[in-house]
Amino acid sequence: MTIAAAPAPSRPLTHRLGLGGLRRVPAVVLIAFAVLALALVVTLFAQFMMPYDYDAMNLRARLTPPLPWEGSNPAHPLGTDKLGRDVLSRLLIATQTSIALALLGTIIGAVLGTVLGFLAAHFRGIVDEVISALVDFQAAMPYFIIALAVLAFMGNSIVVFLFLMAIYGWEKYARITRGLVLSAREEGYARAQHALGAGPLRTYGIHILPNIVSPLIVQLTVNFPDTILFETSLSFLGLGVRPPLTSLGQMLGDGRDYLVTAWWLAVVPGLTIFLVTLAMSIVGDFLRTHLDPSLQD
Amino acid sequence: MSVRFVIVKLLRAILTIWLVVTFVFFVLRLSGDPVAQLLPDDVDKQTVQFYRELWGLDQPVGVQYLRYIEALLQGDLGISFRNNLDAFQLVMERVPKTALLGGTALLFALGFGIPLGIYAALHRDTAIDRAIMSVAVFGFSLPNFFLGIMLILIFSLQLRWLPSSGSGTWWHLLMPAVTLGTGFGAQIARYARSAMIDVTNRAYMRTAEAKGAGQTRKLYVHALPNAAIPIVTITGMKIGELLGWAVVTETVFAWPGIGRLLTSAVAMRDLAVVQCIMLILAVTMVSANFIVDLAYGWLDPRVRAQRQGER
Amino acid sequence: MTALLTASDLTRSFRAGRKRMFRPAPRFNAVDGVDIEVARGETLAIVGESGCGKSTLGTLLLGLAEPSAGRVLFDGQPVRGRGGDAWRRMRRRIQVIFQDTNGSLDPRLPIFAQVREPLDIHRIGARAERDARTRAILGAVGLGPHLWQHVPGELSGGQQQRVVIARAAILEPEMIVCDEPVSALDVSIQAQVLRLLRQLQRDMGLTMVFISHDLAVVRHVADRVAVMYLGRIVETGSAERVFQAPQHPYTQALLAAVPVPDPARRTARVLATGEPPSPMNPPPGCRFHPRCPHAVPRCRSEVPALRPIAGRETACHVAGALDAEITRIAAE
Amino acid sequence: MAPVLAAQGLSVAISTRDGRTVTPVRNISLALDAGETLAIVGESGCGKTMTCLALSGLLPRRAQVTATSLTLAGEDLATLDRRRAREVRRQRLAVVFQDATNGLNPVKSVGWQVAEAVRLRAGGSRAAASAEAQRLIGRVGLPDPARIMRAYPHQLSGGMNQRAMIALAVAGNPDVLVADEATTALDVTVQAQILTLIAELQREVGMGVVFVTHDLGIVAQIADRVAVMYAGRIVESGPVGEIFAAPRHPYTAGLIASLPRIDRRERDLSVIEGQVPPIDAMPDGCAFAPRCQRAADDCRRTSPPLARLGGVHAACLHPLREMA
Repeated sequence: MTIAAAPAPSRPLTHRLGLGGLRRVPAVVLIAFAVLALALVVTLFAQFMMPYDYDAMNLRARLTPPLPWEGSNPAHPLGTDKLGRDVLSRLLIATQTSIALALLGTIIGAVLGTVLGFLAAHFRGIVDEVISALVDFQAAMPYFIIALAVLAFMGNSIVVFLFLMAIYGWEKYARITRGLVLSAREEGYARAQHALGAGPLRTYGIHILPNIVSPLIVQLTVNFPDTILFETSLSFLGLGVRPPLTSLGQMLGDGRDYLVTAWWLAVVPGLTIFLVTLAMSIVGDFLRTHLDPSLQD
Repeated sequence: MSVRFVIVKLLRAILTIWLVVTFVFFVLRLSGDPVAQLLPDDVDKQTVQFYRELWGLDQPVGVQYLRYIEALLQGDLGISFRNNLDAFQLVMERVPKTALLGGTALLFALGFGIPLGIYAALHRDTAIDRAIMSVAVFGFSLPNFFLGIMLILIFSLQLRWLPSSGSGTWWHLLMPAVTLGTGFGAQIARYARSAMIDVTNRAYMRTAEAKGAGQTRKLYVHALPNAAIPIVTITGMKIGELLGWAVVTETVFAWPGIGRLLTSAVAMRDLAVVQCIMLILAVTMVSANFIVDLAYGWLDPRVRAQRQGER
Repeated sequence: MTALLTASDLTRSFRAGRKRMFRPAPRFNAVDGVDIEVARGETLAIVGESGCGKSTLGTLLLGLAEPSAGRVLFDGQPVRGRGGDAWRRMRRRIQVIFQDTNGSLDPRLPIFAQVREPLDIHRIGARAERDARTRAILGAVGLGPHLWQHVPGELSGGQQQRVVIARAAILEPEMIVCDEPVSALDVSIQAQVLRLLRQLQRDMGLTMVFISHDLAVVRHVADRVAVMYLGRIVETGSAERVFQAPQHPYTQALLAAVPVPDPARRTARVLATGEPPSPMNPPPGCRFHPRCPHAVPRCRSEVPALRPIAGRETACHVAGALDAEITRIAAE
Repeated sequence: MAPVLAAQGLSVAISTRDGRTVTPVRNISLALDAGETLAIVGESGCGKTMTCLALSGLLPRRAQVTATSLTLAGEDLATLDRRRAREVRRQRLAVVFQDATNGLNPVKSVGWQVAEAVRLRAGGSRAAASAEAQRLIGRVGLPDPARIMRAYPHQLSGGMNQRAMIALAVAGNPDVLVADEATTALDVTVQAQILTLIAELQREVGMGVVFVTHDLGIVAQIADRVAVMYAGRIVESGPVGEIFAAPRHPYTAGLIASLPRIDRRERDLSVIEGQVPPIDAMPDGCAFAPRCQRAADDCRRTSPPLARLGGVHAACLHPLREMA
């Protein structure tokens, strides 16, 4: 049904950049943004924020519960663990590790996927066939489980882990980029550019790339929670980040053994993971409807 | 459905399985000597050599691979290093447990996700729609290991209603299935909602309305058969993810399925068992995709026609 | 009159359907052995229904696609120039206005920058001069300064079409190929755009190839027409002759089917039965014969060539005979 | 004879997502006699499709349709409740849309969809409906009806799907057929066939046809009476002959003059400058005034009512004179 498509009245610049209606951001989204901002601050400055060294043991103050509970100690607002280490300090460092890893992994994966998508769309033919086959293969195999096996056998290497996280999800960017570039080339402005005599570099750099950036950013926000969950799950199983390093998943996995005696060791990192992924999902949903209404599932 | 279609699908399935198996094989071989891992530190060199020869690990990797594939084609999946049992049997003993857990979780996810998503779509932009979708966002943001732990804390440790680990009774199944199904169900609800909204905006729905079809008829006869197509697609695509989460869930609840077996096998470097599990998982995923393909043909006459070679 | 653009025996084939194992993919000719000449300063219209290959022919004439056979010469030079430089020089001389205005504009860039872009691409003039020329052409197509910093989505369809026209005209090309330039527009806006095109043509001495399915619009703009059916030209000649007295049965059916906006003349008639078959699987012989009311057995087997009949060229076995018959009956 | 379909003071208001209300159709009146063809003509955004959806009861719920009266086959739909009104429309009124290929359900066979329409409108057994569907499919000129019954929309061309849509519409002999741009997506030779088909069926069944289109050529060829819409209002209506021979409203006259014609070559088309005002920024007074060469100060203040002028009705304060 066509509800009279009147010509759009002129709009301010924020609208033109696709940021229309940012003034009417719902409270939930604002809170989510705040949570993410806090997480980012922690990621950047955890070392300066933690009250104790995250590895400093204090065997006389083991398993202190967090603040409002009986037997708590204001010096350890989130309590201490089995070795008397300060949970807050550990949480800050763990958050830093988890988010930094997920961010790096997501960005590497996004760049890799985008580049491969561009290559597939530009060269077509055999390049396209190979890249598309890789995309299909990636989507058709139980990647998490394979990653699990690889990690277990390759051992305690943060490089391997990062590599696996980057590979996770690249195919989504490749698929989106390929589709967008192809449609721009086949019937869109890229064809018009060609007719004007513009070279491919100009067309990609000035026209196509800026136009596919917002769907890619949306995909980034959609993928980021998945990547965090990927990291935390593997670390939870004891296969990703391992001591002496710590991450949210690793903390949670450790804390699981003390559920009966010290529930906070599991709940504190678990809740943190939940809050970060929830905030990211909310922000992602918001960006998806405002940056790119065409990209619905 | 044409023979050609089946053959192409079959070839592609075999290719996928072969790629997974090969990839896993080489990764496992390139990551150090499993014998050293399995035997106590103080055994003498002769014992090590004995086991290396016994398991064929003294051969070059290429030879090992050819032998492995040869054995695989004869249905021999090797012997577990740990307890000298047939790896395939060891794995198959665990399969029913995982199938039970995965199947229940899937039913749970679809049974809640699809109706809720459709209900939300039909009441688009109302309070109930927003409520359902908010719950869905919570649902899939909730890491399932955390959900599992919370459930154990509340229902096992605090209330003492449900057992926290193991299997055996239906009570044992309840928490793991809910844990595994929640995130999946939340995603299904979102996809079902957008599929349904897409369908209700289509021109043929207006045609049905113009014919004078009632609400029920429009929903069940006209909208659902169309909305089912993307929902089936997404379900098939997400089966792999579900399997991954099953490993985590089994660990949380000490559920004796192949996920638990896998985590213990990788910890012990039990090559044959790990390879066997990977093979079974790959076959499962490929079969799931095949079933989705079949469902496609059944649901969508456009696909059916394409397969019969029409234009 | 010298031909500015000459195309001979032009063919463009596409893959029909999917490739099968051990068998080459079936192919079909979207454009099948077309000869065309366009004289300097004239407007040649290519008309036909959907799937007749007129848009494909347009991209071949522009040099945007490689023909499977035949070649296109523009002012004596191949239109698909060898090497980047020759290609770019040719782009300055031939421009295009595509059917989908909205799709052919960058949705993110203000229109001023988009209209100036051809000058940037071809490095014409200094920055100030480019801006001046852009302002001039935007004024000439009737887009006021208050619109210049808008993005295409904020303009109406007619305004977008003006942007596209300005972008094509700013290079001062010798020829413009217009592919359905007004078919998405409302009648009142269509008239505005047609007037603008005509003005530009007069002012710049443009040669135009005008591709359209709308026969009334074609009649309004064209000096000569070529009527296409399933990849082939079935009739071509001066617009006046073809529209006054069409010779090919397809042209006759086409013209008879157009509703005339005059209730006193209810003349719309159905002269062709059925629908055009798929271009992937065209009938043998004369491709129009299954729908033709005058078809004879010969039409089923023998492909008719274009031949001069009544002052234009027609590809029909019976056309001349019909003509003669009518003349004979009229004489009696 | 009472008209088979009549609307008095029909308006459509839609609340947009950001809380404003727009009125794409404002206070229009129409009447259609049995066997007659009424053409509603106008450019995009003039409200003709909204009018057609309002008549057919197909607007979404967030659109409010108001009318002094809206009678279909003797029953005033404006006074009936929603269910009963739908019942009357189902029996009496059928609709054909522009895009037939998307208008048919892709997962159901064509025969099933036509038979469903037969059963919904006329009742009867499955077998009888199926037989009737096959008869209708043959009647609308589709070759090999038995095969088409089993075919799916994607297997047929646009023209064939439009024929199937017409079969579906005329099932059970409705009193009124509303056709919204029913031939716009088709090639001109196929369009001519479809127009002929609709005219034939109209004669056979004796139904009234409301034909919504932007194409003045089609209007001239098939309409008995015409309503010209601009910016949500009817600006001129009357018998087709008089409207084309002597339009009284400057917009109608401008529209006819700006049309390229197949039957003669004109050097220059006359042009209506400017464009339709956006729906949320309608000027006070006559909506056409900003584009009208005859507009005076009073046009910008008062909105002219539709008034009788000779053989036609026109909504203009300074109408064109009768031409010779």
